[in-house]
Amino acid sequence: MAQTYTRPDFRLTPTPEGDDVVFWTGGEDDRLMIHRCRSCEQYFHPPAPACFRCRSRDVASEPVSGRGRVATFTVNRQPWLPTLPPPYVIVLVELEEQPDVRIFSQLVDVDPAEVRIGDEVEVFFEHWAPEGGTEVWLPLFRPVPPSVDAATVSGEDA
Amino acid sequence: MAQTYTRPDFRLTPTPEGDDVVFWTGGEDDRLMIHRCRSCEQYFHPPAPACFRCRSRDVASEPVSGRGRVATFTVNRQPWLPTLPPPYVIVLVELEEQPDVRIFSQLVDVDPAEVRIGDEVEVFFEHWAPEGGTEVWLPLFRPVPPSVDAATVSGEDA
Amino acid sequence: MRRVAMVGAGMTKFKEHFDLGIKELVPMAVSEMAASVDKGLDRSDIEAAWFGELTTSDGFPAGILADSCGLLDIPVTRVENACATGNDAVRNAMYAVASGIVDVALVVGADKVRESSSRSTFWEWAALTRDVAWDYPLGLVAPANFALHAARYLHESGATREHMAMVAVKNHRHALTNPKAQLRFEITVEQVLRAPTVVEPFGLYDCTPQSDGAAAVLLVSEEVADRYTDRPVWVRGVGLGLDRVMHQHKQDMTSFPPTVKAARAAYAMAGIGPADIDVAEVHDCFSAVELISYEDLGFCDRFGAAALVESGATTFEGSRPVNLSGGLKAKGHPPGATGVSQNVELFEQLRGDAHNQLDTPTYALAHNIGGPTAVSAVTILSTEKD
Amino acid sequence: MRRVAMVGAGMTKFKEHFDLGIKELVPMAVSEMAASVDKGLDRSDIEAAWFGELTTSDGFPAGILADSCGLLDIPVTRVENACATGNDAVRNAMYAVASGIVDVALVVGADKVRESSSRSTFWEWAALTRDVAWDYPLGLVAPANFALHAARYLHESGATREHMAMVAVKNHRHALTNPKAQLRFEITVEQVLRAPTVVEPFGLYDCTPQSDGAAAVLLVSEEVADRYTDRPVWVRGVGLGLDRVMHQHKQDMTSFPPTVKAARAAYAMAGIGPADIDVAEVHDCFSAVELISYEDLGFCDRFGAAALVESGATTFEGSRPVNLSGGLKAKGHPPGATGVSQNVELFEQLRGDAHNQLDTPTYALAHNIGGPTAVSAVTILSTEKD
Ligand SMILES: [Zn+2]
Ligand SMILES: [Zn+2]
Repeated sequence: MAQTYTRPDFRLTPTPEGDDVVFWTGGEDDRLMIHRCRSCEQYFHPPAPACFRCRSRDVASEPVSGRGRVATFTVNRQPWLPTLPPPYVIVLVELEEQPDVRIFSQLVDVDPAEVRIGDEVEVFFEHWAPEGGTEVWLPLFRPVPPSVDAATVSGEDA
Repeated sequence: MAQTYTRPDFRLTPTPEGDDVVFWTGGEDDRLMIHRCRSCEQYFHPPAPACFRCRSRDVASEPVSGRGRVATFTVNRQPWLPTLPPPYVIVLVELEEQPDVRIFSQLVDVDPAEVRIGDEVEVFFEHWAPEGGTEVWLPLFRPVPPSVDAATVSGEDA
Repeated sequence: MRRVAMVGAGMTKFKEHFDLGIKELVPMAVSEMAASVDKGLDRSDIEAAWFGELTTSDGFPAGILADSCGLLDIPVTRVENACATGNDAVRNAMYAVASGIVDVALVVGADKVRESSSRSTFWEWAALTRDVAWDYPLGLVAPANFALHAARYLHESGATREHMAMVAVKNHRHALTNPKAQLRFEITVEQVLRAPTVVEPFGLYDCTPQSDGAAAVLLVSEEVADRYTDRPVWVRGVGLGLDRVMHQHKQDMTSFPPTVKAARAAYAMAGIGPADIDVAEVHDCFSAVELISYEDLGFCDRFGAAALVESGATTFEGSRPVNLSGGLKAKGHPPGATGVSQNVELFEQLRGDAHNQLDTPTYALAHNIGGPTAVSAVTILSTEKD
Repeated sequence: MRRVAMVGAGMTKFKEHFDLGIKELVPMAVSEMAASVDKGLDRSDIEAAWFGELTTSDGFPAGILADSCGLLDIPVTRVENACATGNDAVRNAMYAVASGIVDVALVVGADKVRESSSRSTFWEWAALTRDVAWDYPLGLVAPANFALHAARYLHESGATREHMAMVAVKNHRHALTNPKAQLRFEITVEQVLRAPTVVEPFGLYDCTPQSDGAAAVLLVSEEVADRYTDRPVWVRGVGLGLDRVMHQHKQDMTSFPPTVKAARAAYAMAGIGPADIDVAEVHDCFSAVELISYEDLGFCDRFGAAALVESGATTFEGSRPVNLSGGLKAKGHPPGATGVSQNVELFEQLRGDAHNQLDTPTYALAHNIGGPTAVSAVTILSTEKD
């Protein structure tokens, strides 16, 4: 059974600098922004001033579809982080555009017991404006199609 | 001219553990407690479970006179620590009982311009009971004789 | 290069030493090491030291070693390489002795996981390091890094949580006779599977405990080895391998390339292959990591680890026992000390003095992986000089 | 041991690189080093690397070097030894090449003093380390450690603040021609004496600035040196010395025993004495530290430093110039990079390529002290192989 995600009361949000800013703020326009090398044309993540494959510095962020698949996942059941009550699903998503580009995130709106490697997922953004901090839009993921049918779809996939 | 010391509004106080506790709390009974080795009979500081000279573990704190001399000193004039406004005198005191045993502290009740290496000083204690922290008695030093005559005495000494 | 012999080895018990700091643990390990030197060690013989310490909560590490051991007239280098710190300290000391510049080198590894680090302090600390900015906002805690690999490994290899449990059960059983081990009790596969989940697929018994401790070994040149013992152990191979730090850049989630690289280098230097290894200490911070490492070290084929552990080959009674000390899982894991302590265990095995003593092993291998999966160090020891 | 040659050296500008992190600075220094190799460097020749980094604000150091330079197939060891980190990284790499195991070794030093560390964060960080519990409650900040030594040194030696100022004036003047230096402007003794006091007896111009930067050198074995250059510089001596960490345990406040020990070891290995040194880079984090170090390195007798600096012997025009780069004082001081950058300066001097070029110097010495006065590293370079 899918579980409906409730936004937590607090998250430790990043204070993005330099190349990271576009990734953490792209959600303002509902876009998942991923760095791409204009020399070898490969995407890469996290953003950096140079392509880790060909060392080219001709790199910039581009919007991607925000869709992908579960490369791997884990369900955390320990209260490590005081403001994120367990259980929650930590997921490594491989991008539809280029599966060897992967993004860590949380997978929500899903029963942890029903997640499978290979499940289709899509991004959405959670807006945070911490006092004294930087405004960010955290990219989270949920199953495709979202909500109650997710468990069934991903079940077939496993 | 001597300056009269005013207790600051706040200090970062230590949270003593193990061998350190006696040093930071001896002031409750107005005693400067210094570790001594029962094997080689030498004092040493800071306290440790073994004598750094002979490695004996037969060590314990003993009260000392609290008197000594300025081994060296510096006047800090930069606001490094937000709660300790400059200028203040940082002193390394050599103990009357054994001059190669030295204690870092602050020298107060003195005009920074009048301090000299070799000046006689004596301990007093400043009590702190930080919220959620450990109660401690910080050993500070002032000239001998204390108060307004200190500058003159230390001046003769230089 | 000159041949390098290990002639002494010792360690503290691994446990939560609430009452002892690094400054107490380090000299305890050095004293144990000195006591193990057959013909005795005059400490003034020590010409240089390498100190593996991951965290620095107690101050300036090289100075702490010199101060606490009274070794103030020799150089001390701190080496840090995530959880591969201990075996990298051995590697650097080995180079110095092999060079002909140093005849007698001390290697110490130690860590103290301070109990005083409250959650709020941890958060402040975490906020200081940049890369975690990519992890914590979305709940990615350290054990989850390995859990993501393990989940994918189970998915691709066909291994199950039962195979992971067999590793934990085996290592707990091995630790029963080890007086230095932190967890000296037997567990069953059922207990492992029924234990509370930490981060899937890891239950409580799939994870190493939090430990404090120190370990020390003494390396000397071939010219002076017989001053110290008539039964030296030879440092035959050392290797260190790296991979991209970012998980997102790793190609294959079911193998750790740093281990493959480190092992390749160490085997090449030793002039042997994985089949020659009689006994090994393998990094098992999580049970699945031991399985993956069997494959990366060449102890079995790709995705052959489940069958290997099922066969019992890696138990004390098997053909190639792994983690006779109890491993990180049951012996404990103070990061800087772990690699050095693996060498302590193997030194004793190769000299016939170990608790789970094998019948005349010749080649032994120690392995770490860390960072969390960005660096690996491998050391190969042998009773044979060449 | 095999002879070890330095065949390449490069560095970034030292300054507050607000827009660049360690991951950008390290590859910049490595590229500069590679460009300095006379016959070119194929990066796949590099067999191992040593990375000197004091702080770790950017994550796992060995991984950062490998990742940012694309050096993923070689071992990387992080060495940390307080402000002696850079020269200790050179020392460890030198051992590896001397051993015969590594032919081509990269040494990188780098540090980035992050501007984001606000006071509150600093306090949290300070609270994590134990020894500071002895200092901060009573206002003992880091520069005060050296100030206490300097005050006692002036008291006993008869040197004055003017002598300290001469060091600062000299090093600022030397930096004028150094494109990598952070502070390229001349100052006068009067300006130094009139500048605001930081912590007595140090005024603003007696103190090194806060800097970011990276430096790199390439060490190769004598067998392969001529593949890279026909004019190698030889690493003739390395030494590291320690002292008790606690100031309270130091016997003499006017000398730094770690320097004496490190220099003795390096001179002995090189087979020379202080009188043979033609040019030196000496740790001048504070002006008085250069004076005390003249004595500890044997450049003059005890309490002879004031007369030495007064004579002009340590200026570019003098008989034994010190800190032709500008020193930490004017070139800057990113701790992990500092020692390696001293080697960069001396490599250029010995090859005739330096900005303040001397007339055919033969022996050069690099020196660090840190922790704050608990460890020193000394490296001796020469145009002469033996
Ligand atoms: Zn590219
Ligand atoms: Zn004693």
